[in-house]
Amino acid sequence: MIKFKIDGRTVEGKEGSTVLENAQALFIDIPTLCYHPELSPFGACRLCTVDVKTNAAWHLTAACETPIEENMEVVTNSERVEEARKLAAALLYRRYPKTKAIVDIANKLGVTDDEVPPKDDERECILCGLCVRTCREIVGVQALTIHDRGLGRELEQAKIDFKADACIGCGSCAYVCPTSFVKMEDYGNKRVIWNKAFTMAACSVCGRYFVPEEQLEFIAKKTKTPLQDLLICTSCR
Amino acid sequence: MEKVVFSSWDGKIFDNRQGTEDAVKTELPLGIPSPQKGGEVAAIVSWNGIIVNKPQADVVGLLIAYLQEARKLSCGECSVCSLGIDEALLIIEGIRNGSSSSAELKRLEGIVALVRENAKCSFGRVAALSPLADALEYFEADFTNCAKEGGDKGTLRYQSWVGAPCMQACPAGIDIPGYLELIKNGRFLDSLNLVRERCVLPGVIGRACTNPCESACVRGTLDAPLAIRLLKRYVADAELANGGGILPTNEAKEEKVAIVGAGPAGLAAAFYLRRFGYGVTIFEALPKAGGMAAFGIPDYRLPKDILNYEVDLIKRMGVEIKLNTKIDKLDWQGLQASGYKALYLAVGAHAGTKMGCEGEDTVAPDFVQGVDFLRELVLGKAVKQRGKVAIIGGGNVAMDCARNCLRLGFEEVIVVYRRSETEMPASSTEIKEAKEEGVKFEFLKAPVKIVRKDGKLVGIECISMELGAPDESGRRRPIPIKGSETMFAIDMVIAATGQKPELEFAAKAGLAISDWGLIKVDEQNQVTNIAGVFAGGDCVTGAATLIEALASGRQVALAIDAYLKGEVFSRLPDIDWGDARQQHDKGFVVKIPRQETAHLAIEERSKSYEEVERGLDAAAARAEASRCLRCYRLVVWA
Amino acid sequence: MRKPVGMEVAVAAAEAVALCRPDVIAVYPITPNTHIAEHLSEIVANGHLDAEFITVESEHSAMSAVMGSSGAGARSFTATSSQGLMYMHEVLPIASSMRLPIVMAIGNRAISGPINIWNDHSDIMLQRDIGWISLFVENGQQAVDMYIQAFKIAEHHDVLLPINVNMDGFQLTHVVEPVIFPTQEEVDSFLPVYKPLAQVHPDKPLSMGTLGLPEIYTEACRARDYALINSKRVILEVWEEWEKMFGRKYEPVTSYRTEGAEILLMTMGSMTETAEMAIDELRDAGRKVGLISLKLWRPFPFAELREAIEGAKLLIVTDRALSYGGPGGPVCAEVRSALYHEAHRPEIVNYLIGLGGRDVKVEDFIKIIEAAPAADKRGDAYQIYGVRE
Amino acid sequence: MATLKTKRTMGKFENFEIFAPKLLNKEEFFSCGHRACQGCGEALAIRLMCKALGKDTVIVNATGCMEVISTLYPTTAWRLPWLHVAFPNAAAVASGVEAALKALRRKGRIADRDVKTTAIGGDGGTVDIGFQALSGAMERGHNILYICFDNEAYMNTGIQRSSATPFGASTTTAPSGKASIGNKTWKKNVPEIMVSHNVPYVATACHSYPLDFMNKVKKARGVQGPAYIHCLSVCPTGWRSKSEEIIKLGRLAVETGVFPLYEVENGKYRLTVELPERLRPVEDYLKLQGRFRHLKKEDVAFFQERVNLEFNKLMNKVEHSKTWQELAEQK
Repeated sequence: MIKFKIDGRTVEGKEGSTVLENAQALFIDIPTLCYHPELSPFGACRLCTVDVKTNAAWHLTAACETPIEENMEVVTNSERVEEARKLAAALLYRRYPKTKAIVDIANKLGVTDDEVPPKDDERECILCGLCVRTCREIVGVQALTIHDRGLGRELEQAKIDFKADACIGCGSCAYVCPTSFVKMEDYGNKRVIWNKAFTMAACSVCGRYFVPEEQLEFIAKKTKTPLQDLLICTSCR
Repeated sequence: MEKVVFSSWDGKIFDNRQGTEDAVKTELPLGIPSPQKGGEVAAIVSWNGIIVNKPQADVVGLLIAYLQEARKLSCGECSVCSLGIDEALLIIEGIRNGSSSSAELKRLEGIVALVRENAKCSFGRVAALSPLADALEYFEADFTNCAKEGGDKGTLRYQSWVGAPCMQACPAGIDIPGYLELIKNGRFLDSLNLVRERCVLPGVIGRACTNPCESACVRGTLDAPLAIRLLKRYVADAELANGGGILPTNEAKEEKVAIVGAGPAGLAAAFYLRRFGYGVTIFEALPKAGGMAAFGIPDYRLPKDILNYEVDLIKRMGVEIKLNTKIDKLDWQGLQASGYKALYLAVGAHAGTKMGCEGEDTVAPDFVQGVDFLRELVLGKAVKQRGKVAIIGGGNVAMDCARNCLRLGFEEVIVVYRRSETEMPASSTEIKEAKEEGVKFEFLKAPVKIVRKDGKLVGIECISMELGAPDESGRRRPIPIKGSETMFAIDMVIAATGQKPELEFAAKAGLAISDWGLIKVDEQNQVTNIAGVFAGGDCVTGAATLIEALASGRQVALAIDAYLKGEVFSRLPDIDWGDARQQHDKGFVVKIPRQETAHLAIEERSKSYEEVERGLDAAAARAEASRCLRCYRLVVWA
Repeated sequence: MRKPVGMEVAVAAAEAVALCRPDVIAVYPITPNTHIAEHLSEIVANGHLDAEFITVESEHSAMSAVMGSSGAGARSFTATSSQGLMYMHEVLPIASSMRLPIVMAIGNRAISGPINIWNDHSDIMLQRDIGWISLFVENGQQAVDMYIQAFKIAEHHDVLLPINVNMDGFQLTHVVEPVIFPTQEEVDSFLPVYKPLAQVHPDKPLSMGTLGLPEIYTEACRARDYALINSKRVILEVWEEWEKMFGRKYEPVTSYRTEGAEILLMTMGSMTETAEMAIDELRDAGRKVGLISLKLWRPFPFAELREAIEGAKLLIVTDRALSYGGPGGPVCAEVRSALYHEAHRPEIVNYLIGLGGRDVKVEDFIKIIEAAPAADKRGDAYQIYGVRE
Repeated sequence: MATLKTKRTMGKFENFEIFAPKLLNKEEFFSCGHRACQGCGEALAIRLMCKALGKDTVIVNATGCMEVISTLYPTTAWRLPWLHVAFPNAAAVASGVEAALKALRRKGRIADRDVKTTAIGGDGGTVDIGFQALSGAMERGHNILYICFDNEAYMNTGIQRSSATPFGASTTTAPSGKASIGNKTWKKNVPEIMVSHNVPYVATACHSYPLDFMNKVKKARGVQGPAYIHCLSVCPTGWRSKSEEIIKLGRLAVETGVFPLYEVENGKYRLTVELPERLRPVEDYLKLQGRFRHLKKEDVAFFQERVNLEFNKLMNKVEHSKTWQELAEQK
């Protein structure tokens, strides 16, 4: 166990656990947008900002990706912290004024229209990276990546890259997407996601279309089970 | 040299806009860099401060330019950096074209502070908006004037420079943060292609590079530098594992270029020239392409199939490599007659240098030059000698010889070096591994005489040294101690004290040779005293590293391209942007241990030529790559 | 000495409750306690009291709601009468078993059939065995005082039991009386903010109201019984503290002109003051009579009762509820069993009076006292006064 | 039926086979070791509910199986604060808890956090004896979530008939016999009644669609005000079915249209679960349950007709209902 200070309280946390995990266990409310307990931290939204003191210097940092250290001091509720969160939220709000997830949290953090008159902008993907991490860490394929920018790679706006050939159509990204930017729709034996159409396999017992063929093949390969053994839906298993 | 009117370079404020400071002090104080030596630069806006040389310089315009460049570098992963830049742009452009008031500056201040304090990567923290902070403090007047005057000033023509500590340290200037980020995102092949922009032998370099980038890595000051070399190796191996790739070429041009020497410099030039569409023929004296990469670096460091694969890729681009064709007589007219419009000499430095000790002129199988020894091993010439072997020298060639000898089954392998271990030019890993494998070292000793008994070498007489004042190389000069001569009983001696090119053929052809025995070229465009004949690599620079050779190959390719297009080629000046490692406020950086890679068991090594260092796996590579702090730095000037 | 104000007692009770700063109030209207609910909601509506006022859809839900709020650690109050109290009955014993310090005002009223909205004690007497503390007030001032005391008693960590304070419907709730209010400061110092021993909250999760198998049910009953019996100690302490602060004395059993009395009259609730006038009249005529009144109904004050009847030859117990087919009134039944083992116990007669709002005047008490010596004194005998045969 | 087909397949939360469940909260608030029957659908549903609610929750439990099996003094299966008073009053107790938390938070006597009060009860405690308290609490607009775990009879007391018992089911108080087919009435549609209370969020759910159920609970938790979820919970004991078939039964209930899964958000009806193009015959569902064993062909036929009717009623609402906002803006 690691001893550290949070908002003046001296507490103990598991080695390797993050500031955010510990705060949540202590019911300390820290806003998050790109955080998911089952996924690796990403530090994208900067809304979980806290003030951390290690070796004598205070730094603002994202609680989600900051592991606790012995004798570390954490402040989650100072004016400086709240100001930083609010500013970050304001920037997001300016960019995504129509996205509910953003508007809600921005309002929660006290962002108002008169401070930041929202631009008229329909963009919905807020680049939280949840889908990317889910695709990689939970599903184990890499159909989604952040299309990175950098020297000589002039891309107007950062965006999510979809590798159609890698996608198995499981829909986990649609499930995890906080803004329902990632849409998945089933039409009978067709499923459409990221504008890629999948043919759904029918349950060999009840005939319900229950899963994309690609996904079955993927699982079959992964678990080394013959495909036909997987052709039974949860209702009929 | 410009007069400096204002500078906040390195956070040191120098403000002479009122003209109070006297002229003398205004001559580039505080080591302020100058992008164009002697050239006219109105102002510089950089991650490290603002420099104004001309009072009327359009600082606001430059700031906008800076932000426009910055937004390309911002990865967009964290909200504050990319959104912050865009917001800042909006505000400043607004002020510039009068659509928003200078009251907005208050909000800008907040954003600048937020991004610098809270961005995810160190580009955001250190570069993205940094000059704005200075601007808001010292150039508020300029903003308010803009606001007053209003109206668009029109876009301003500017130049920009992007670097990073690692990129600045890399002779080839590879976009290291760029390809690391691509690895992090699992885009391995994209990453490899990015590497190939500057480094055509990633598999080779990923193994045999001296990786100066790693010693410049900012993380080195926090926990441990990134394994940049191993990551390059990983993406190269990943392509190979995927069954290999192909290198793209452009539509063919009719001009042909001849290259002498299929070493790294030659291959690199061939690659770029071919990519520009030129026909390329390489003449190689030896039966294998690769130069020092093929004949200098043993298999346990660089398995030959890796080199062969990468040479093959270049061949498949349509580059013709004529092996076993030594150019004894350089016939430029003849080549031109057969359609070659330019010639590039990259013959390398394959001859050993003299040690300056008695009896080194008698060439015999028990006394050889390191480079020759290594070459002949590769050519499969058996080594009969056994017993004790002494290797003279402290460079990588010496290490290669020594470790080879162990594998050849010599009883004892001693490295004799005239300075102490700290001065050894060989890479530290080389020395470490050599020691692990059982190589013995004799420091502060220099051979004075090779002793023979009825023809057979029986030993060397060495004199002990002490270290004096540092010489021009910065290393402490060794001084012989009178009367300290001692005799070592030795069965074979390998001299590895340095290499030089063999340039008789060039001299005969009328090429200018320097006193150092190197080909003279114009440092701007690499052309020799004969028009159309270019030179580069070791034969121009003297024995250097692989990556330097690749870099020079690229430079020459660009120069030849310009020459064939009838343009004047002038390379971007290497601007000294100060200490590559300096990085202001790193912010809070989570310490993450460096991914370590496996090595062949020590007892196994002497038995075989199997590769000693193992590569990273995909997971480790991603984990390692995501340690990168992305220390991009940006400069714009006009 | 602060000046008394004239006020309807129900309203005064509401004012007193408001002085206690309850957090949650849930009341369902029923005559005659409606004025308490109405006035409290008015106080809340005017912003003079910061509390959640839940306008529940039934008495059952009223009691359920305050059990919920009390369980969550809030000072909780409700009020009802008669049928409403009967409707609550299901949950009342659960409140005491969960040790929830709820305060309930009861405007006592006869229970239906025939339907009758006027005053007697048949509603509370039917709730005798629910494990609550039960107090009776005799006038407006006592109402004001006892509601404030009630919270302090209930919330004491040695008690933590629900408590009902009984006021006779109409006879008390709807009459205007002079009352003196303590100041808010005085109440705040007498009754600090409620600190729950346990509360349902995520900060310290716990399960309240779990299932008790035969293995522990008996013990649970025993525990609750002890808690109720031991609460008397705290009640006496609180009354003592009150006397020190405000000079008004409260006892489980109050004796009025009982010195050397041979005949004792016993009353509960608003009738006590009428009875006092009867006693005065007879005493002035030189008769050896006295009055004892019961303020604490549960826990039953056995010791105090025995003390109070020392030396009396005849004890007349009045009851305002009838235990049909039983030994008469429930109060008398209690008194008889309390005195059964006393060596020198008075003879006991039981009079049932004032049922369903039937008026009882001074002369009625005199008549009873005159008739009592000749009345049937067997254990199961009782007289229903003024019944028209 | 083309339009219907598309309408029927607007599932966003459904059909995430295999992977999405890995994203669920690993923390357990309804711990193992309780005394529920083998294959108890209600216990499963409660476990999922707790995961979706998270730890900032107070549970108010009506008397019933769940209270009995999970809190034998001195043990408890609950890692959430839990309160049980009686059978008919879960909603009333919850309104008290909610009021208290509101007041104490306002007065700074508890942490300034949004703690959700959630009342749970079986069908008896909800649609019969607890109905008045439920109606009152919903009508008063307390910020509480009420979840009814409907196993379609008084299972705790031994499978007596409730007003949620389906037509034709044989129960101990409505047994089938020569003169009776068992329960003669059609299941009371309580979600519909809740909609009429103008509750901003009403939904039906089933433990056999865990993600759908949990997403609905999450959604309802977010509502500032009352919310109601009616969760069909298979009871193998009372339905006389196989313990290992509860998931299947839940799915069949949905796929046959006997218990369609939908949500009503601010008045707008929406199917949340992808249904087969043609509903499966109810017989598939009935034949797996002993309580329907005695039904004759014509009974099943009647059952089927009524299911079709009820389903069409629902689809009609799905197709034509508008949100209150939309209706407010309507000229």
